[in-house]
Amino acid sequence: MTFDNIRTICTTILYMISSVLFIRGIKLLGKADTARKGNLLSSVGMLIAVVTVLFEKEVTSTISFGPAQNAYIWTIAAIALGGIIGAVWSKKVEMTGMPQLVALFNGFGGLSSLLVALTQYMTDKNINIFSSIALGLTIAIGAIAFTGSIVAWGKLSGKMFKKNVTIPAKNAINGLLAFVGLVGVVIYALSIAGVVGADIGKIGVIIVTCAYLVLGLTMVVAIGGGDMPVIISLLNAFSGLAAAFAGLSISNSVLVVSGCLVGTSGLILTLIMCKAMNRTLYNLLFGSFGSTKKGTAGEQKEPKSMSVEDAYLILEAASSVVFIPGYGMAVAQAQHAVKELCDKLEANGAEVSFAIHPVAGRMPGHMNVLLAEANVPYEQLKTADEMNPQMSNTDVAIVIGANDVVNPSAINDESSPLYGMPIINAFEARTVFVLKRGKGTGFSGVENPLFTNDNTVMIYGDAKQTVTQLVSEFED
Amino acid sequence: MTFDNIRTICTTILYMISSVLFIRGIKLLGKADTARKGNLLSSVGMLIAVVTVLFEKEVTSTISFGPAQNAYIWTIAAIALGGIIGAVWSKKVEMTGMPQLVALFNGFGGLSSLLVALTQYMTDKNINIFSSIALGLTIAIGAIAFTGSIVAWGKLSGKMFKKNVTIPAKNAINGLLAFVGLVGVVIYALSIAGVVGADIGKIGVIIVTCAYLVLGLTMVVAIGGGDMPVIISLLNAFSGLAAAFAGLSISNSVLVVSGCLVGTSGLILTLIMCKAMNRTLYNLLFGSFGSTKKGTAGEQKEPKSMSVEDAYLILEAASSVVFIPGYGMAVAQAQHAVKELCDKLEANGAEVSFAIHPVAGRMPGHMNVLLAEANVPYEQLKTADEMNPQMSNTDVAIVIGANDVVNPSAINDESSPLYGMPIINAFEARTVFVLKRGKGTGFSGVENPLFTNDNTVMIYGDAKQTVTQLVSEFED
Amino acid sequence: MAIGEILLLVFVFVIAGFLGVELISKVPSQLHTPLMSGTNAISGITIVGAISATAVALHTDGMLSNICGFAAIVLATINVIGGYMVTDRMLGMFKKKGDDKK
Amino acid sequence: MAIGEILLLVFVFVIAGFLGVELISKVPSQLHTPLMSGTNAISGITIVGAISATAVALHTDGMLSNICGFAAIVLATINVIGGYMVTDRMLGMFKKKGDDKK
Ligand SMILES: NC(=O)c1ccc[n+]([C@@H]2O[C@H](COP(=O)([O-])OP(=O)(O)OC[C@H]3O[C@@H](n4cnc5c(N)ncnc54)[C@H](OP(=O)(O)O)[C@@H]3O)[C@@H](O)[C@H]2O)c1
Ligand SMILES: NC(=O)c1ccc[n+]([C@@H]2O[C@H](COP(=O)([O-])OP(=O)(O)OC[C@H]3O[C@@H](n4cnc5c(N)ncnc54)[C@H](OP(=O)(O)O)[C@@H]3O)[C@@H](O)[C@H]2O)c1
Repeated sequence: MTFDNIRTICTTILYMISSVLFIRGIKLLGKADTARKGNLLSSVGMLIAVVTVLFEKEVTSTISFGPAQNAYIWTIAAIALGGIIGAVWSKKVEMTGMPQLVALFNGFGGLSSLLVALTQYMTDKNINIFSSIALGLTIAIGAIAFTGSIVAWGKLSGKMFKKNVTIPAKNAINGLLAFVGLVGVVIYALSIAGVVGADIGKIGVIIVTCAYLVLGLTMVVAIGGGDMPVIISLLNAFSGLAAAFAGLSISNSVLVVSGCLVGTSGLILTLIMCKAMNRTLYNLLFGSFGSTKKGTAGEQKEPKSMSVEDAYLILEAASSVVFIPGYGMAVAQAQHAVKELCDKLEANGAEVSFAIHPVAGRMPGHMNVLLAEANVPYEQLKTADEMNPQMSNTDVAIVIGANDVVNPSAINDESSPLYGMPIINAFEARTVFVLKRGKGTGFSGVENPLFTNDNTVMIYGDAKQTVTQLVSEFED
Repeated sequence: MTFDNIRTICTTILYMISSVLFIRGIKLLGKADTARKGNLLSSVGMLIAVVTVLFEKEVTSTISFGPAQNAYIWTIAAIALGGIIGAVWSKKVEMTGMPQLVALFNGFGGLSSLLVALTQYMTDKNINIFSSIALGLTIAIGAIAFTGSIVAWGKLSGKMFKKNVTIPAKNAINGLLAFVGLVGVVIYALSIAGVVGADIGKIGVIIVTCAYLVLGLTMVVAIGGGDMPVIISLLNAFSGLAAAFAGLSISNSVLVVSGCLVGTSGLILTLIMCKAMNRTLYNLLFGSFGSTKKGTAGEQKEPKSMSVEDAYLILEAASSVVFIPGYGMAVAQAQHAVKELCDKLEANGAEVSFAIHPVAGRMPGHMNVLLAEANVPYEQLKTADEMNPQMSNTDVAIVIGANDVVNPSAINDESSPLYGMPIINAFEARTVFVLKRGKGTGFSGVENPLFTNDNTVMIYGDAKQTVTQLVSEFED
Repeated sequence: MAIGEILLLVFVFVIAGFLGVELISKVPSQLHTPLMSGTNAISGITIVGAISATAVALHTDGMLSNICGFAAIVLATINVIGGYMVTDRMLGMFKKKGDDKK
Repeated sequence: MAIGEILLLVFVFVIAGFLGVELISKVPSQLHTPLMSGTNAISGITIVGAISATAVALHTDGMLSNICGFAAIVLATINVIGGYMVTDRMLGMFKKKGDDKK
């Protein structure tokens, strides 16, 4: 057996081990108890894969070159640079900023695959038709994942593209871009097959790169910010696919396996998330956002409001209370105060639970994280499905900085952009307290008819302050 | 692109399609609604795979040979022969005979893999070390699947090996056989590597063949017939693995994929079945069966018995009745009569349900099939877990030809071979009717203390007759 | 066979193994027998190997290998045809229930 | 690259795809974000391709390809390191709950 054969065997076995670690990692990530271990396993798999590639022939053979062309020096420099940037960003991000950071990272991953394909295009002289098609698709998918993720990041962080741009004939334009890009791939493949010249092939590569970079932009820019978590998940699946195609084009098995795993598991996760928001992926991608009406503007009643003292009297008499937290609780960092109020109410004999909407806040699980931080026991956190049937037997529902997730238009106003989203039926409670600072709308920008209901009482002010005042009323 | 390249591409794509059909097929087989469709899909996959191999180079190149060496003639003849045998057997088997037929088929599959490996051994001149190891393992696993399945078939059909042979130092002998066989594989691989001569390699092949043929026998012959369904499932996983290794040795992807799918899904199914019978796989394979005691032989009370007329009077007064069917109902083909009795009881105002034990009868799901045939609605069939908590509120439990699955020794007699198996707690009912022909024991051969309980009444006679008489009592 | 191909086959083997584990999770007990029998039919895929090995054997002299190959095809076919038919019969029995339910 | 190897890679691709589908089934909604972020880190596996492509680029002249490759490694590393760390931080927050529960 030659040295090269032994090398191939060893590297393949190591890649296999790392693929298995990714498989186990993804599996464990899907369960609450084991998720952290799953993440650890998959990072070990990544480490093994990176170390392994350093022993591949094309890398080791650069040892003999001067330092300016030694792959180890380049690689270590690049990893050090990237590692520091990644570590710093992920350390200093706040919780509410996490989804957009994930989007940004994902964009980098897509761009990286795109650059890998371009580098291979520029240097690989022995490319065959098959690899050329894979290379073209890597460019396409990497590009769309890149610009799409950047737009998603901009929308979520509020830095860019905040407005939902309405592109006329969106689907036609996007379809055209997708088609033109694929023509570029075909042109490039034909140049490799020798049917057309290398210059024309170059044009093909440029076409696909540009078309899909633009496509990522036009596709995502027209989608509302509320749908961004789903879009990020979809783009994540894309960047996995891009890695898989890059693997096909440079013929690397671990890229193929793990990229494809991410691609399909990401797609499934996307569908699961769509279902939680009662959207279809088709509607989200191809539906027109333009028809947004700001609710029925007709009879605009003025919401009633109440002082904290009066609210206290009602709360004291309540025997069942449901908290419905939303993004405002996160902004006000009111979770600890809420927990205190919960304790007071329980000491007062009331039955207290929390109704957690799957998309309350700005990322899935946002409320769970905050309330866990404030030591609210897991058993008290109920899902919308568990809570809604009991809502009509609830004395007081306290909506803390939530808005869209309790908007009854989602149930009874077909013209509302929220229509069809499952909500928490706060309006069914005997009395509804809404704690918010003013008349601001929620993430979707849609007016909330709940606030003008007869059984709804607004308690204006920062959520944390209001709740703290309620707690001190109980203490007196 | 050469013709051979095009051929390789087409065959691989077809194999891929057939692998995907197997994957979907197995997935669908696991759900009640889609199981039949899953079986159909996987059979289409098989058809595609078989047609595809007929276009492989080694097959097409025999066209130029005379009829005596034309692969198509041989193949079609063999398929016709095997197809007829398979079709006839599967058509004429009775339901109770199905598990042993599956075992027999499985043995054939294992033997086929073994023969494939031997054929390749005799003819393939370009074999390398890797293939030789795969070939050796194919022989080993195919052999164990073959003899093991034949023994399982013999035990289940009662034709052979019915007695549980106790092999002294069973585990040591089996371990030795397994080890010796592996040494045979190594010897053969060494001969391919050129370390030892081809003659010695031949001895290696003979050693592994014989050792694992014997191992299949010694392993399974010592296991009780009641555990056979689990063993068949395990051997099924083995024959899948054998096919996968055969695929590795002749480098055929569809064999590798589908063989390995069967191997691991079979293993998981085995574990699921073990759990349903409250056994561990380890205990089943390596535990000693020798210590079987026939219950406590001490104070042997005589069971009380009752006439059908007296039983009728009790039944007429009962307001809740549970049927517990077992193998005897299948033997007596009493399911239709039971359904009639069930209708009479319900007309009489009683609440009737059926408690179905997972291993009642002679194959998993046996009772479900029979009662479905008799149009008992699905909702009336309860599992042991659902039924047991309500058993103490039941007026009459009617045990119809069941024995082991209602044997309380499984709960309270640690020395019983049944100890630990989940049972249906018939003994907790206010009155227990046991319908059986005489004093025969059940499958396990263990005495049943339930029969001598104070609240138990035997109604001797063929189950169908007894039930029919009860029905006519109701009609009068 | 190139070393790269062999290794990729092993890769396929490993991944297919994990897939097999995932495919079967919670199976109701009445499906145990059909599932066993259905996957048993799939393990008859060795028929593809048998046909290929027989064809190779027909290229060489030696009658023994031809006969071995022939027998391998026959046995695998019994496994395949019998396996699928028995499974279908079993599942057909369950079907009755569904029909009556609706 | 031999045609056989390419085809086997495609095979690996297909099976891994099915495995990916099976791996994720019922995920509680609070795990959606960490799962997304964790698989996002895995998609940084393109770092392996980036290192390999950069090494190939260093064999040729053309500075542009070297820089492209370098940038690819940097970006993929950010994705990998950042992705794993953010995921771990998120999951760490959930952990508190578990600790208190016990
Ligand atoms: N969870 C996710 O994955 C995710 C991701 C992206 C988008 N989204 C979208 O975000 C929305 C979530 O709904 P949501 O009900 O949780 O929040 P929301 O609809 O965005 O409403 C938040 C409300 O909190 C109030 N608020 C802000 N700061 C406050 C403070 N310091 N004290 C008290 N109140 C304060 C605001 O009203 P004032 O200004 O009047 O105080 C606002 O109406 C949904 O539309 C969802 O689709 C969710
Ligand atoms: N389901 C599976 O997958 C499977 C497979 C293989 C083995 N097993 C084993 O089979 C056993 C199943 O338990 P089981 O309780 O269903 O059955 P069992 O323990 O085998 O008992 C059957 C009883 O039915 C009576 N019987 C036979 N023919 C009858 C007739 N015509 N009329 C009335 N009674 C009749 C017999 O007593 P008489 O002779 O006195 O009438 C016998 O005691 C378990 O031990 C299980 O482990 C199960």
